[in-house]
Amino acid sequence: MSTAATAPTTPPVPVTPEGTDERRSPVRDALRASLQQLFVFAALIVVFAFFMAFANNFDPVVVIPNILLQAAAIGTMALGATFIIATGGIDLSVGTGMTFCAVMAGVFMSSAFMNLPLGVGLLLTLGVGVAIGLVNGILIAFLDIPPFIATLAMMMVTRGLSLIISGSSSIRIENPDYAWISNGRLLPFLSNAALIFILLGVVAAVLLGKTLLGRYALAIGSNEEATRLSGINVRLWKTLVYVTAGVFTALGAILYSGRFGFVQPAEGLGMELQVIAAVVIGGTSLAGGRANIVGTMMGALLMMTLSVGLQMMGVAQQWQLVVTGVVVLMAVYADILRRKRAASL
Amino acid sequence: MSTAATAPTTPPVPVTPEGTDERRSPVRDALRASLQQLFVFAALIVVFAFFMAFANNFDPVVVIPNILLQAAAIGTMALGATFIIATGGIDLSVGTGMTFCAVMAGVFMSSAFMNLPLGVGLLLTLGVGVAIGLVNGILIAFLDIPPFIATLAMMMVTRGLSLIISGSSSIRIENPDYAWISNGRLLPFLSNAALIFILLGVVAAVLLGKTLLGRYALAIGSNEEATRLSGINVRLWKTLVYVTAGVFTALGAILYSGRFGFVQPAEGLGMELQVIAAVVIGGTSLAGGRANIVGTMMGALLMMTLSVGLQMMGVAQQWQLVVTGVVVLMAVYADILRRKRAASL
Amino acid sequence: MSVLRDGQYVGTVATREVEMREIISMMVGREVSGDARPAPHRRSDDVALAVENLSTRNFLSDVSFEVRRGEVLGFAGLMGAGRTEVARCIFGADPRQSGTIAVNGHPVRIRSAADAVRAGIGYLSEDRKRYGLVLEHDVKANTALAAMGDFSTAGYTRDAKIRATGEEYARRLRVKTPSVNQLVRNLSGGNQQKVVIAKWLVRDCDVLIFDEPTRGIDVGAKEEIYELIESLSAQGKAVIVISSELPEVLRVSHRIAVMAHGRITGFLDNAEADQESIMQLATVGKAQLKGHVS
Amino acid sequence: MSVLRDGQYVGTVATREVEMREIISMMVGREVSGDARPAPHRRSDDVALAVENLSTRNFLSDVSFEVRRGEVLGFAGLMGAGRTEVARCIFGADPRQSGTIAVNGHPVRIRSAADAVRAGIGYLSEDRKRYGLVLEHDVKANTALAAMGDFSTAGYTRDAKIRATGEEYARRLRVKTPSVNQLVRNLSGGNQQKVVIAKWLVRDCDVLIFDEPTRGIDVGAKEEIYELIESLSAQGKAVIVISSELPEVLRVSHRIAVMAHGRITGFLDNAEADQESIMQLATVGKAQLKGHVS
Amino acid sequence: STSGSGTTSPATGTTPAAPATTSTTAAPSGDLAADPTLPKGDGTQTVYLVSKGFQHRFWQAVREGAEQAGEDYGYRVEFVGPENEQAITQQLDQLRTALQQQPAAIGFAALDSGAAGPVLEEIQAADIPVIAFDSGVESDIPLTTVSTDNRAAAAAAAEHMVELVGGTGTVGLVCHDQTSATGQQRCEGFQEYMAENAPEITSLDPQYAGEVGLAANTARALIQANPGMVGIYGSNEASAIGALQGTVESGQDLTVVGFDSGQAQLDAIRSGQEAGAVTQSPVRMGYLTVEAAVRAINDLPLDEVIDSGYAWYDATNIDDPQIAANLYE
Ligand SMILES: Nc1ncnc2c1ncn2[C@@H]1O[C@H](COP(=O)(O)OP(=O)(O)OP(=O)(O)O)[C@@H](O)[C@H]1O
Ligand SMILES: Nc1ncnc2c1ncn2[C@@H]1O[C@H](COP(=O)(O)OP(=O)(O)OP(=O)(O)O)[C@@H](O)[C@H]1O
Ligand SMILES: [Mg+2]
Ligand SMILES: [Mg+2]
Repeated sequence: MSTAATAPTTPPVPVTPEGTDERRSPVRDALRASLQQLFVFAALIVVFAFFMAFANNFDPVVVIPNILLQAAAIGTMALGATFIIATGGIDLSVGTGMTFCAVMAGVFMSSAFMNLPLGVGLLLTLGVGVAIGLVNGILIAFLDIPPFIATLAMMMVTRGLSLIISGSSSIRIENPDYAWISNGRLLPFLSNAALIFILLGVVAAVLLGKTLLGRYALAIGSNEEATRLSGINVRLWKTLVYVTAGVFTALGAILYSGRFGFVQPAEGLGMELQVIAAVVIGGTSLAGGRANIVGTMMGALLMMTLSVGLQMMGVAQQWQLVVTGVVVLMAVYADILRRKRAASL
Repeated sequence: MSTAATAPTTPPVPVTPEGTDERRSPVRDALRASLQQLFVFAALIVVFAFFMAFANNFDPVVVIPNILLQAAAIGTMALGATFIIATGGIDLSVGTGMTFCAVMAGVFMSSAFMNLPLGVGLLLTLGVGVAIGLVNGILIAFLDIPPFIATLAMMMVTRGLSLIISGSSSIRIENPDYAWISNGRLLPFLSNAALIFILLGVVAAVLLGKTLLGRYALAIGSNEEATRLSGINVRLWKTLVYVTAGVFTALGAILYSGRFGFVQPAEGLGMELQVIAAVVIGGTSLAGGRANIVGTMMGALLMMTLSVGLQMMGVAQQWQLVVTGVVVLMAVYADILRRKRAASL
Repeated sequence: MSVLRDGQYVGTVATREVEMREIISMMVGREVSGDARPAPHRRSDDVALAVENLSTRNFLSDVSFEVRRGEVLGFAGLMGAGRTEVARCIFGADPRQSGTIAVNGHPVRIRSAADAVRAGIGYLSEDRKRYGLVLEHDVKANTALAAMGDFSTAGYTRDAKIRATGEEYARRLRVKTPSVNQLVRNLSGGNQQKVVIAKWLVRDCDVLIFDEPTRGIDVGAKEEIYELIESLSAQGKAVIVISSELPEVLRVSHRIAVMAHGRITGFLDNAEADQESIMQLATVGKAQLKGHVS
Repeated sequence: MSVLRDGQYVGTVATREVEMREIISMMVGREVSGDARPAPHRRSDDVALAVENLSTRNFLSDVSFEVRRGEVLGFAGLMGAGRTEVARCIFGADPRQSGTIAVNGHPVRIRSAADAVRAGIGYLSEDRKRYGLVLEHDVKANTALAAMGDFSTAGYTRDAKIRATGEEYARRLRVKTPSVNQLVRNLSGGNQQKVVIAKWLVRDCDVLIFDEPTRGIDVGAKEEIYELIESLSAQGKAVIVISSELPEVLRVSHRIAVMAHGRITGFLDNAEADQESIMQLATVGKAQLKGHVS
Repeated sequence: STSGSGTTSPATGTTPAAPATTSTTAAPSGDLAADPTLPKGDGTQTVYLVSKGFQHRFWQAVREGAEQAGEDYGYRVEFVGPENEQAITQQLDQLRTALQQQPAAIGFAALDSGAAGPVLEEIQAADIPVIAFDSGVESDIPLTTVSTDNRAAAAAAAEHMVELVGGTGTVGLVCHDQTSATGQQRCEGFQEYMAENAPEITSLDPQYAGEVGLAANTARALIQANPGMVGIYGSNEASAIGALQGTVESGQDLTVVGFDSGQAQLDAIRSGQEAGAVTQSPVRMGYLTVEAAVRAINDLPLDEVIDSGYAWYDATNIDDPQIAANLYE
């Protein structure tokens, strides 16, 4: 019930909002939110339908689980990046940071290195993600270095460290249980990686919508100064946001390297742009203050569907770049248009 | 004379500022500005001195012109990017856009393609830069697409087009006059590329400090809404800023490809980060509203000095990444500290 | 009680014997008028701004009024009545759904603030930090911002002229600043407001809209701003003053438009207006407006 | 003249016969006091906030004062006198160079707003859009923002409680909003201010600092806010009210501190204070302050 | 499990590079004729090639050869490659997508010899034959490997370098990639040859730069830091061109030896600025890969390794038709 302000039992009030306002706003808000998600969703459907019509053997039964599997790692990283972008920040180190976590996973679990048991290795890998997030967070929240610069530096550092630690060669993680995390099938039709991605999406949605972390992240992104002046320890919460993103990065690394049981230390550069594109296509604002987890997942799937579908259509890769660029633009622009229209309704 | 408010001839005023304020501020402002430039400069000196002490044959007479030559193309692109960042925008397409301009320069001037005369070819190349800037500008200023996304899409599109147009092969521009633009020596001790870079720095400094373009760019970066509500056509001026940056990108492309007489269509990705790092190290704020052309030039030189010096010291390239990341952080952090201290003085 | 101006002795009066107005007079150095009304209006027949049937999608409806040259039109109303929205619509800062605007008798198409400024309209927002000033620029740059075209030749800015103009207006408006090179961020609120005013004076608009011009400004500075508005209208400019302070509206306006619920509920001449009559119009219920104004 | 409340007829009075105060009374539905002074202060001996020798690097110098439980301390001064800066320093929003702060007799180390809030201090900024509100969040989220700890269990937010509290305070403060799900951006200025007040009421601070609480707010809403301040002090809270409106300062404060040039130039009890005596202290010249206050 | 057993295993590189003294195994262009004994397809089936890239002319040349073979043998040819030579997972995703299209055969140029195991098993399970090309795969699923012996080719470059500089001095290496097998082999092959056959020559630690600008800057730094340098080697087109430019800018007269071709390199070699380079036979590699695929589709026997050849070329033999057929502009 949203009638507090108009309840007849309240003491007399100079001017009261009238019925139309009352009816209009909550409905409009909900509609607006769903339209926004719907839009990426609609784009996904359109793109999918297009490929079903024009690409070779684009059989949904085969392709959908495949797309989910392939999008799992980047999508997971994008979930974490959504929190950072919600605060108005950015993470350029997400791709190389992922590789660094994967290299460390290799160091922990590969028989050529420490050969630790799976559980320990996974925990330590998550710890590496936490460490990356912590460093980013401290640089940004406590030393006031702009996120773009802090994470740019982190990108270079993690890339360098990956190469140094691995000796520039790829590392094999032979443990079949490690591979099972991604490639096994708890469900008959979905690989575990896809399943984990979906579950992590639920976790992220709860974190964003129903916890202090999410609320503060959005408040900081909307108006950092007002949030600070409400007595909230902005530095602390911002750091926690980066740490959270670091955990998602480590999870992404596990899904990514688990799929093939190996780690290539030079990979990861450029992935940050795909991650950010997925988040933004999903309706999260780069200016901060507005975020959408379902949208991020859809965004990651849209990017991956494009890549798989264009390849299956036999489109030359040069053209795939052009098409992807144009689709990203159209998706973001459509979202902007929709929001403008909603605002002037 | 800054005494307007206190001049004894003015009509009586309730309370007048007293002498200390009078003396303090202009001096402080000037000092602050110069300290800021001085800082990158100081960092450059320190780094340089370090390499002179520890790197093999780091002979300034040879190395300085070399660093200037090598920094010329990226530095030129950074000059243009400074304007964009001054408005609070960003340009991720600067690297691939540069390559695209270079590929088009090849198409215009290579004997294998159109084989146009030098003058025409150069003009058309600048035209390509203008076109890239125009598209970026329209997407950002008129369609309200966030700069990060618009230029990310542009990055993909220009990269794809470079590969398509060149057929993925490198293009040779045989014209010796074209090579002379970069490699010739009007001055005995400096290659033309270095000379052009310095001259373009002067042009950029004038544009930023003494023209409507620069003033409006900074005003937009400080407070876009207030600028708009002062009756300034923000969309138009923003577009002009991107067009200006596009011209600098094309100039960078000419310097870059002229140096080798050769264009490789797959290059350029990742360069945008170096460009942005140079601008930010130079004291320009990513938040917009504050820019420093001399700083940008110093920033580009600092990055290049690091790369040359570390290589000459025989530092492994993995470690070069780490060291560069740390230096970028330190440079930006020192600048932040200095500004904080200045603000609380 | 001793009255001092800038630390200098101006006069002594026995406390409790003096009226507030006298103290202020001594402070600002000349006679001021406390509950004064504006100088009688030499009614001009030239309509400087004519607004007809202005509506927005979800709030304003059918707002029509005119302001003549040399006239000050006050806008009164309770909070949320829509006065700011009227101003922003006229100025092209908010989209309007319908309505026509004419300046000096010529209809103008205003779709952006740039259009409005070109048509000769200036708007001093109620939120100066957000919408009025470039806080990181200095006093002279802010003063010149709306008229940069006049301060440049072929795109090249003439800094000496910008500086001279900045100093002239800082002096005329008594902006308390160590120099025109001071960043506006470092000025106090009232002085910031004066810089915004200077910006529009430099631009020399025909129609000036002041939205809450004295919000957060002390009594001495308020009086200065009232006098400035008076002198602007005396120069033949059309001025609109939006204010939530009834005494202020009465102090400066020749005519007063009162708004409620996004509509104009009535016009009052200053002579017939008082706080009561304004309040009556400002509190018209929405139900009545939907039917007919009683 | 008919007076209507929410479009409903409340009463008729002959225009010109009524006093402003009566109209407002009819509007807000109860008796209000126009030039009234605050209810006499039941002087408590518990010092809620004690500030000593507060200085900042370049402006404030040696600001010392105390506020007792149940007391309203007004801060008057001309623009740029430094009142906002005092408040921001106490609140940890601006760095201070020296000075000690004690809350309820215990010295507290305040280096950030979080410290201040933890110590039981709340600050309502003069610039609510910039410093007071998260405009893109709704009414209930803003209302709960400063006390989110109380609305969550192990980091998990209790939305029903947030909603109920938002509705309770929207009702108590008479926030005009269609629902507590409305984005604060869409409220008018006065209602936004009420949301800021609600935020600090929910947090239940011992010391509340109101900086220009009625800036840009109409006369009816002003009176509501004055009454609110009165009731807060009646509940035993210590309240500081910074205002540039002398009648407002006199209306709400038990005691008044007057500032000029970054210093406190004097304290006045409400009984002995009037606009003249405040102005005298507010206009003390800087030269005298540097030597000794005459 | 390694596919290579003999001396030419490109995948494992366990055998030292055979000092290819004559160093010319380049195939004549006329060799690219269809084997008439092979049954032709009906043009409906696809041979799917997943290469290491699409943005370099080298891969375009491979594609051309493959398409020519496709035409000759009646197969459609699809050709894809990842964004860059570090994008291994992207390549594996492309391989998986290729599998979903159910082609008749798949050609695969692995960026990482060890990474593709799981996908290859899926492909094997789907009964699709796999042909490795360019570099080998640590798996016995590929029926054969069509490749250049990069170690031997790099050794050929080293051999000519030694000859050109007179057997003494310091030589620098600008290698195009640090992490790929090809990149490593082209560096190691050069270094190993030097270590074994040229005791008087100091070869510096390799520097990595796969883009022209970087390579030029790297070369300059090398030259500046090591005054005694006599020669410099670039391990692909961009590295070679960059090394050459760096040399020119340093004003030194060094012997530059490169790899692959490209207009700029051809011009430099013609004019004598660059001493010479080793070329692979990309067109031939593509052709042979598809040919091997056709054999596999028809269950015909295949050699374990198919050498696509390489050749040293310089100003003297650059227009030799057998060489010219493998050069691209
Ligand atoms: N009851 C209401 N509920 C929601 N929004 C309202 C209500 N009343 C007004 N508004 C909003 O307030 C805006 C109009 O306020 P505006 O700022 O123009 O008024 P104002 O007269 O300037 O008042 P203020 O004193 O608050 O500045 C409109 O955008 C309208 O949507
Ligand atoms: N004459 C002056 N010149 C420059 N800055 C001044 C001057 N007077 C005050 N200030 C600045 O103004 C600030 C103090 O203003 P503050 O906002 O605290 O005052 P206030 O009493 O709240 O006035 P206001 O009515 O403007 O809000 C200080 O930061 C000080 O640096
Ligand atoms: Mg208003
Ligand atoms: Mg204040």
